[in-house]
Amino acid sequence: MRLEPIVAPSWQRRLIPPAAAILATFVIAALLAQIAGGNPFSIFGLILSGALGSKFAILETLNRATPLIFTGLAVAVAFRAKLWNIGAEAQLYAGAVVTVVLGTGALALPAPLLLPLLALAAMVAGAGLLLGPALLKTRLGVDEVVTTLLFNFIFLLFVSYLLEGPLKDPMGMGWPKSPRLDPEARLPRVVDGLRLHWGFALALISAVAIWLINTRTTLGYEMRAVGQNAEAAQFAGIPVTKVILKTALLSGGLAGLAGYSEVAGLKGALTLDLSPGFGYTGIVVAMLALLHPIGVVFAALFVATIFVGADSMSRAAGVPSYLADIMLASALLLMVLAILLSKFRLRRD
Amino acid sequence: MDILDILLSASFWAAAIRIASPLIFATLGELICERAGVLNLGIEGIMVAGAFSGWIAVWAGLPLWGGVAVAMLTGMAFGLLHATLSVPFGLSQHVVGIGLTLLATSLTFYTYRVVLPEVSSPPKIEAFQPYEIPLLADLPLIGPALFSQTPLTYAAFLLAAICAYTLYRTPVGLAVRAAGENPSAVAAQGLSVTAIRMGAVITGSGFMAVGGAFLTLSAFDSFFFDMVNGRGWICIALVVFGAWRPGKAVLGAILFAAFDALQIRLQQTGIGALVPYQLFLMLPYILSILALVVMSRRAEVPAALMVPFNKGER
Amino acid sequence: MTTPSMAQPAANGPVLRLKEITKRFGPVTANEDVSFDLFPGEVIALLGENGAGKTTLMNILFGQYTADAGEVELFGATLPPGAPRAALDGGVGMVHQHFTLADNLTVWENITLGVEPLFQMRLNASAARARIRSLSERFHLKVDPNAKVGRLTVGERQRVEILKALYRDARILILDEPTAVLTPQESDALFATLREAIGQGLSVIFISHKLHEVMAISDRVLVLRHGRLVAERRTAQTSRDELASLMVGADVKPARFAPNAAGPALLQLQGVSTPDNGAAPGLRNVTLDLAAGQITGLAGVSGNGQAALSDLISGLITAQSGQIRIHGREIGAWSPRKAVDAGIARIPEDRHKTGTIADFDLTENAILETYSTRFARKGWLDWRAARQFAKDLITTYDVRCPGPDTRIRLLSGGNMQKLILGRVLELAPDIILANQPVRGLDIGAVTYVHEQLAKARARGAAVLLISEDLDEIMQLSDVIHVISEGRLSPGFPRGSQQPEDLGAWMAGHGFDTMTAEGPHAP
Amino acid sequence: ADPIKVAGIYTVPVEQQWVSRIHVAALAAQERGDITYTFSENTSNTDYPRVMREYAEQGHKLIIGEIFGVEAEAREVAADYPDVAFLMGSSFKEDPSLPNLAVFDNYIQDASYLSGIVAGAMSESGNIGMVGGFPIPEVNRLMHAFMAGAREMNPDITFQVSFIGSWFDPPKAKETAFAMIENGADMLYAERFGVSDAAKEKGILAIGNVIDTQGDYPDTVVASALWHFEPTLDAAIAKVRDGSFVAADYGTYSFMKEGGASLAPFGTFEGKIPQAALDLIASRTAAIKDGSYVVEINDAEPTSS
Ligand SMILES: Nc1ncnc2c1ncn2[C@@H]1O[C@H](COP(=O)(O)OP(=O)(O)OP(=O)(O)O)[C@@H](O)[C@H]1O
Ligand SMILES: Nc1ncnc2c1ncn2[C@@H]1O[C@H](COP(=O)(O)OP(=O)(O)OP(=O)(O)O)[C@@H](O)[C@H]1O
Ligand SMILES: [Mg+2]
Ligand SMILES: [Mg+2]
Repeated sequence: MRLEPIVAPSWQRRLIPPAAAILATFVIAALLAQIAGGNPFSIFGLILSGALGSKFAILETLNRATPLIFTGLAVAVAFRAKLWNIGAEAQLYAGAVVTVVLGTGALALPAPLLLPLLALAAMVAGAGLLLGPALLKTRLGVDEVVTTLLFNFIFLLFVSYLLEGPLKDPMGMGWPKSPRLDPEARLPRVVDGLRLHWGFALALISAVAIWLINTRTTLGYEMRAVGQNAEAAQFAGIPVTKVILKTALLSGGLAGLAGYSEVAGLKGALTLDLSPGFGYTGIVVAMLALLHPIGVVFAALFVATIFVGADSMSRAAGVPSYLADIMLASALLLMVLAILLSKFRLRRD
Repeated sequence: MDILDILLSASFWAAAIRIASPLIFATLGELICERAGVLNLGIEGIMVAGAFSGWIAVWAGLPLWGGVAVAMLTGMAFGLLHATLSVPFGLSQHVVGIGLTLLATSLTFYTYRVVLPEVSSPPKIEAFQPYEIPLLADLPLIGPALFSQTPLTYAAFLLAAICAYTLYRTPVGLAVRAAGENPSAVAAQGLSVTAIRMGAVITGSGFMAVGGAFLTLSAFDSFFFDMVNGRGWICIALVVFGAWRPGKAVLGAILFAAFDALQIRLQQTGIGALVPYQLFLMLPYILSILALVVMSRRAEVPAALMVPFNKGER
Repeated sequence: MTTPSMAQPAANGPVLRLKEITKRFGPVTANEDVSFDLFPGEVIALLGENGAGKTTLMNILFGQYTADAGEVELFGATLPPGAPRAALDGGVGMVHQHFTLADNLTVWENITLGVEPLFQMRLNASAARARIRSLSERFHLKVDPNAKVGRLTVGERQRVEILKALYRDARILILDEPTAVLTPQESDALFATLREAIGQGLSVIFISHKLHEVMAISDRVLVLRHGRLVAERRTAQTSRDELASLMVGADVKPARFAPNAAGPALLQLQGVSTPDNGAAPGLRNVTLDLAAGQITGLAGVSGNGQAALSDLISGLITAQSGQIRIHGREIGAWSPRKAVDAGIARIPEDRHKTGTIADFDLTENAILETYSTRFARKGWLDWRAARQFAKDLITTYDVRCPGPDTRIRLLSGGNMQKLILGRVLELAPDIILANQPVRGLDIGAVTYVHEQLAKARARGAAVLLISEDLDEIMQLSDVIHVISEGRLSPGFPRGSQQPEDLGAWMAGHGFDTMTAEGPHAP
Repeated sequence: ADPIKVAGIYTVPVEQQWVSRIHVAALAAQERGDITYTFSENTSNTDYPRVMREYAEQGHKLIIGEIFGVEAEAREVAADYPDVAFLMGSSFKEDPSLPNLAVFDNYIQDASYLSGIVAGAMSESGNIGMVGGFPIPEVNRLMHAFMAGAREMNPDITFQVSFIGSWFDPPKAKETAFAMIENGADMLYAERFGVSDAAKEKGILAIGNVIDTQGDYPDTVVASALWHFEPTLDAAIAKVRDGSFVAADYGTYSFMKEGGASLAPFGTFEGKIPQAALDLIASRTAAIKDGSYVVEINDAEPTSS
């Protein structure tokens, strides 16, 4: 058996596998709901209304997509250059830490100055955190999958130390939590009273910017060349090491922005559970998007819709809320398979 | 107690071996997958599933070894899923692995909650008890450290020996190594790369699940959410640390576990009061990275790791 | 297609029979209705341009591809399609065009892989090694069974590939361009081995672009063009010229080189040494002038410092000692980028690994060296100009492809090479480094590349041609140097040396009598 | 009356000791027919405000949970649903301008203090090991009270304190406990699952926390400081029912005098505890209940001594 690329896939070929993947996800969810005593037939409607059924639901879905767009972009940028950054989680926290450090009074500036400055600082922090593994890779040949993965643990422990030590909110009654950001350091909300904030817009802008970098700039070209064939890139005169380091800075910076957006936009303070695995989910988002920056936006929205919808469904249907994660995982796996099948056909050989 | 006292005590090394045991199983499992060319990031989830399935099987009445078998089979089932997606379909091993971890974990939690909806503290089973190997257990220092462990720990070391032997001394081991080095070489010799890689991933996933089951059947006697607690990710580092060799990987696991055992003990020493506890918890990870820096220059990465093989591709 | 009269007596029935094989890859028809027989002890040469479908046909016969139509018969029995195992068990051994060896495994591991049933308790390594040793001796294929394949020279790897087949008692051996990467000496050794094996009853299918080899070893020649079998000749009754025109479908004339006056030295190495790279020696106190309007040929057995010289000029490595001058000016910091900027055109040895990026399209590959200088302003790429550049190259250099948006991996080697050639020659470079520029190319493509080099020489460029093919060197070069163990011989003007003389230098003779001042004819 | 619709939102699985007390109390109230109860567990703090809203929108009248990590956001949600009562675990106090959000916490330092007396009396080596998850106030204050109690019986007692950085890693908690036993501890304070197991295996004693685990370790767990969420929840239900639910600190319902905390029956250890300890416990219990003795609430991170 082997896979053969389809030269010009028909629209059926493009649409049917993804549709089937979504359908299959729902069937799996329905079966599991039935086992847990829920009503399998109500599932579909509950998910839809949970994720998209009201203004609140839609905004919540966008909200959940926001950090995923950032981390998805971070991963997509790195993976394109074959820099296996598994550490977006830690870089996210690095961005968050810096946002909190500078946004709680250290810089007394008006919002229009402070916000961009904080974003920049968060990017620098995230970038800095990936620079270490990138240097270890380029200088000493240390596998970055492992270093970035381990950095996640190390940095989270560091954050835990900060939150119980220097960054602990003196007014927080002892709970490991940072002080709240100054009002000037908060990203405004898009709609009053609902949680969606301008971090979402920043995410969209970032996606477009990355798309432009990828397609229009020499850096985008270099990153892709290094990813596809570093030896040929080196021979042609592309500064491979520099490109890898630049990629690391860009990738880490984007992940840092995720932390900034979550703190300045959503939470207003840093806790140890700021991210429920956004860094890891970002990998899936990026791959689902085939590393395409605009695709990342849609993939993040897809992931957020499934999660928010399924989570809300599990409550409405009275089944254990872990069903949401099951649906998310099934949807992801089936969807990457579907994307493949819409481009390749299986041939017996 | 100062560090020297700690390092010279049998109980410290016994703890290190105990802590290392689940890591050894799972690291060997990951190693087999990677040797065949597949990075299995599903390890964390597979360990969760193994921890749960082995435990629930024993709780439902199976003997302990039956629980180990059930865990192994569960792991193999998830391995089959991983292998199917990542080998013949050649999907990104990162996505499949992370997706599988999410799937296995959430499916496990869901099943747990459906099976045991009302308990507020999970039931306990009669777990593996330490078994002193006659004569050997009486040796000074290494007797209590090595030979007074539970049978599942002995199994871990036995498995390491079997893996090393199989990889280096049998035809199938050669085929697995070759599949990770150059799949075209395997195909040109009339073997099926797909079959070899799938076989390796399925087997390796089985071992990972046993590593998870160690936590519920030997290290502890019941199942909790999140109890695998990142151990799977550690094993991925250990494979690299061990330069893809079973012997070195086992040593790496013991070393990591020793640091863990050490930090637990250091927290009680004089410096324990001065240094934030997070620093101790970081210690094993930081030392892993340092060790990697030292080791990685010589390590030979399987050349076809993460490279899908699609015959007839050009 | 096969006319019985030309094949061997039917009494001695064919060992292999291909019947009406057709194979398509999407829109490409790689093989169409190909049939032929192979008889015991016979050597068939399969000829054809790049992309004619030779490799595809062999892959079908070996079971790695499945034919869309037709079947393969081995010793009278039909082979199940798509099963290399069945072909191997049936006695077919194949040496692939691209080696199928695992670098990190040892020679004996590569050879025994998959021979014995997978699930058994023990791999009998010592028996395997003993058998490999005895085979090596019998067929004069010297190689250490315990060596890691990654450490072997190309020639040694080739031997391992052949040993793989012999180890399984192959009765039919397929060799897909076995000599493309071999030195002439290694090729000769290979032919000796083959004759040995043929004498012991082996049948051979031999694919090569080198017609003298075909003439030397084969009994019968089959010519493929665009996937079809277009001609068949008994080797004894044909000539190189006829075969060449059969392949290309037109007459082929080798490139001509009128004498050309030497200009000033554009690139000068003065006492340059470079470090060794593993087993490959670096340069040892090398002094070399590349003069304008001249092709300087570098002859030598591979692995004698050619890589070091080429890497040095390419900018990949820097000199330990000595001076390098370009246009009389000493170079400063040195890198591939600097080399490009200094106007050096570099045609790398390996077009797949270093010359191109397989998944990039032609446009992207065309601007690989100049994207930042010619096609970008302040970091923004001008894709329109880039695409136009690629289009121009495609027309000027006759790159046969669907268009500038095609991924380059889909191109044949010859066309890939033409794009690389165009990419660097379009910049009208003064200095050209051509490292094995025609390796694996068919006659038509070879002629084309040679003509381009001749043109560059005519307009005054200094060309360094590195090749292991002495014929090519002697045909093209105005001045010839020989390299051996990192040392460089004096430059010999065209026609001053016989091949035997150069061969002696290549074997390392004569270097000791050289004076320290530099090259003088002995 | 119709049962009140109650929803619980927890950031950890309901097996976690602390949350399990809330969960159990709610299940009991449901059993009685006072409420209907549904819950979400393992809800990340990122999702917490959304889940609060969803439950509020679905018409739940009382929402219980823990907002330690999302204080500000949770209060914002509560402000949007003035008709829904929120009873939330929180380190902060109630806010009169937000009348529908009341707070509670596990103020069972009284019971912990008493259990410390038992531990101090029963430890022969004068070396007590304490294994915690994270040094948060909810853990710290109980540890301090426990230590104070133990010192009452033996002023020279030493404590080993470790945090394992996880709520759910019983094997790790167990290893940590083993290390403390090696280091001389003969009594363990079992803040986490896994600690009592180590004590049991090594044949030493342990003190339970929040839940009573003597059933599982009859020869190991001497006493446990229990948290009873029932008084807190029942008070809230009653107020929701008669419409008088207002911002308040329900933390006091966890005090011993309100029945929110107690020392578990000694059970298998009945008769094995020194009389001096029993006497002190009796007198202190009475003093605590009548308010003449107040156990100090100390939220700082405890360290080994
Ligand atoms: N020949 C070309 N002409 C114009 N633009 C090109 C050309 N080749 C590449 N590019 C640009 O380079 C970008 C990067 O290539 P790649 O194929 O990865 O693109 P992409 O935009 O990420 O993906 P997609 O092709 O699916 O849109 C292309 O999107 C395109 O904008
Ligand atoms: N796997 C494949 N997928 C798509 N096209 C292919 C594949 N393999 C071969 N082709 C196409 O089939 C044709 C025949 O290729 P083949 O490799 O058989 O040529 P060849 O005669 O061996 O050439 P060369 O002399 O360069 O080795 C070419 O056009 C090639 O591009
Ligand atoms: Mg494109
Ligand atoms: Mg070919």
